[in-house]
Parts: sequence; structure tokens; C-alpha cells
Amino acid sequence: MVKVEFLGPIAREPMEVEADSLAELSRVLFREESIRPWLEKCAVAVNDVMVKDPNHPLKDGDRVSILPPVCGG
Amino acid sequence: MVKVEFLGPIAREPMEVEADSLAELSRVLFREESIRPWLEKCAVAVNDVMVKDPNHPLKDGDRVSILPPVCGG
Amino acid sequence: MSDMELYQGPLDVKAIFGRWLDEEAASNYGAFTPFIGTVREEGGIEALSFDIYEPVLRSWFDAWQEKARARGAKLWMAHSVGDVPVHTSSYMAAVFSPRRRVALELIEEFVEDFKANAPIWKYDVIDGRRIYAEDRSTPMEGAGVLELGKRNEE
Amino acid sequence: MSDMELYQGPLDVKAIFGRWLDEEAASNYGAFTPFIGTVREEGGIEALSFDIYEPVLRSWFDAWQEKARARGAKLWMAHSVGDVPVHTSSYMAAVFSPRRRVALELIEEFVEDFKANAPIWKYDVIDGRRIYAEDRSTPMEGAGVLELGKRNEE
Repeated sequence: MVKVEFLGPIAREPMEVEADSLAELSRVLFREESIRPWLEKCAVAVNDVMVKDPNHPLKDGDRVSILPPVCGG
Repeated sequence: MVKVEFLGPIAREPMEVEADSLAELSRVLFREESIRPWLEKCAVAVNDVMVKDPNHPLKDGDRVSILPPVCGG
Repeated sequence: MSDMELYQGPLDVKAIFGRWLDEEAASNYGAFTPFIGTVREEGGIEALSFDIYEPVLRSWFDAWQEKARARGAKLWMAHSVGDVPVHTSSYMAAVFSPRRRVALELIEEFVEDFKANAPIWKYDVIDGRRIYAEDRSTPMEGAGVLELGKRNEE
Repeated sequence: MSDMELYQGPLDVKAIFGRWLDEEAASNYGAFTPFIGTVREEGGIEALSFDIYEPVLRSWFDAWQEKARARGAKLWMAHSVGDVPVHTSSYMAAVFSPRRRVALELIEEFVEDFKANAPIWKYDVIDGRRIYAEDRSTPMEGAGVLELGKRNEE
């Protein structure tokens, strides 16, 4: 199980997902109506490290953060 | 007569010169041993306005400032 | 005192500026280039509001601090969390460097990358309500990494 | 208070910064980019020293203020006259602008042109003696306008 948290304006509680890669996780997330519109604009961090490989492997206990478009300053 | 003043590190008192153009003034200045080495690196202001035309006319009472290389900050 | 500071509410710009100056007073830097971002009164907002994801902001900042160090320079940064009323400041950054070229180049590069990649979310506060500033927001570097799931669903 | 300030000796950086901030507190600018130049301890100097020709500096600055205004921005500047000991500051400049791009671009352009064209002469102070910093100095725009005299003499 990996824990998925949604940051900033995505009004969604964290969820627990069974997935052994980012690709697999993304298939699960795209089935969720409330999350789907965000996903193509979002970046991802696994255990607080930014990840750019869509096939990045996940292991039990990983924490995945979904980061929507930003605007600091 | 125009008044010529030497700014910054040029250790030279102001002088009064008879000249009706910058070109004429520059011929006079180039004859002065202590000024000559400065002149090709210097810019010129007439009555506090920067002048870039070597034939700029001068009239009686004009104040000519000789500005050596700068380094503010 | 850390070189990346987060504050609840608006920044005390003079105090932070003064402290950075004091911290580096003996460091023999010749150029100091701060950037201060202030909330403008426009579009009927009463404040901006910010969410920050600190762990990723910290690693983003630390990577920049390394880049600065490699060029002989040092970075400082402060940002607000929560509501920041109009005409008060939410963001300060600064470069100290031996020479002016590095300071001027680095503050520009840092601030631009900050806008694009710091994990901070901005909201307009209008009539006490927080509205995500979606139109001014930018997908971070690496956005789209979840597209594979979409393609597989189609 | 003028927007171009000359001071005998080192600048009180915090006081000047604070005053500029206060002056523009209600101007609704979103970005504020100061530049602060500090005297580095190097080459055995105890201080730098400066001569300024104020009338030409004033017109140079006023022309820049016009350029800034045309881009919706505002400039401030302060500089020392006379001796400025190591680790104290001799130069401050700042841009206030509605938007960050203009502020970042303008402070860089302004500071670079300042170095090249502001009528200020710098001296190293070593053992109490003032030595013109000739090797770091740059002929101003328009230098060479007196070359005609040389050619005519040759």
C-alpha cells in the first residue's frame, strides 16, 4: 500500500492505494472523477523527492504527493 | 573665453581658454603635458550636458568639464 | 537561524532585511541583491493566501543554495503561509555575492525558477473566501508524469 | 526627500532601505528590487573613496527615472562621497515596479549603466593615501570626443 496525498487546492483527503509503480497508481487515480481533471497538470513527489519517470517503482509504505500548478511570491 | 575644469583624479586647476569649438579646445589641451595622457579616455560635458560631437561649438562663458574614466559603486 | 524562513502571515520586511544584512556583515560580500514581493491591490482582493509544501520547498531551496555556493554566492529566502493583506509582503529572496554580475544574474534566475517550481499555492481572498489563483499558476517541472494512466484508460 | 541621495561617508543601509519602503508603501507596487554595494576587504585597502560630479550624475539619473516611468516603474538611488571603510556600503539602488519582470530587468540595466556612465571616481585608500582605481575604471560613453585635437597635432 502507498499513501497518496493531494496538495494545495485539490480538495481531497489522502488515500491508500495498492500500486507497485507510478504508472499503476495513475491508472487508479484517473478513475476518480474528482481527481482526474487535475492530473495532467500535476507533478509528483515520492517520499518528498520529485519524480519524473512515469514508470517509477513504488514500494509498500511509500508516500506519494500530488502537486498541482504553483504560484509562489 | 571658456572655463575648463578637470574632474576626479586629474590633478589640475581649472583653466580659461580661448576656443570657439571643442575641436579647437582639444588642440590647446593636447599641448599641455600634464593633461595629454588623460584626454583620449575622457568624456566631455559643456554646461553640465554631455557632448559627443567633436566639433561642438563653444561660446563665451561656456563651462567645459573633462570627465576621466569612472567607477561608481 | 535558517536561510529559508516561513512565517504565518505577512513578512516584517525591515526586520528580515536587517537580520540578513547583520548575518553577512563580516562575510566580505560586495553585492547584495534582495527581491521583495508585495501584494497588489487589484481585482477586488483583500489579501492573497498561500499553502506551502515545506519538505519539497526545502529540497528545492537547498539545491539552489548549492548552485549559489558553486558560484561563490549565498541565498536567503522568506515566504508567508496563510493570509497576506494587500500592500504587505509575502516573499523575500536575496543573493549575497563577492561581485555584482553573479548577484544580479542569480537573483533573476532564482526568482524565475521560484515562480515556476517552488511548491506554493496561491489563493485570492475575496469577501473572506479563498479562491485558487488557477489562471496565474504554472504546472511544475515534471508535470504530466501521470499521463500514462490517462493513455491506458483511453 | 529626493530620489537620488548623496551622503558623506558610508550609507546607513537599513535606514535608507526602510525609508524607501515607507515612501512607496501605498504606491501599489508588487516588486521591489534593491541592489546594495559594499566595500570588500581586498588588496590591503582600508577604505574606498569617491568623488562625484553631481550635476551630470543628476541628469544621468533623471534620464533613467524617465525610462523607468515609461515602464511603470520608479527608481531610487543613494551613493557615498568621500571615504567608505571596508565592510560598509557605498551604493544603493532600487526599482519599484508593479510586476517582477520589469523590476528584475531594470535593476540590472540600471546598475550596469551606472558602472559605465555615472560620473563617479573611485580611489583605494591604503595607509591613508588615496590611489585612483584606474585599472577598474571605464571611459564614459562619448569618451574620445577630444581625439580630434590629437590628430591635428600629429
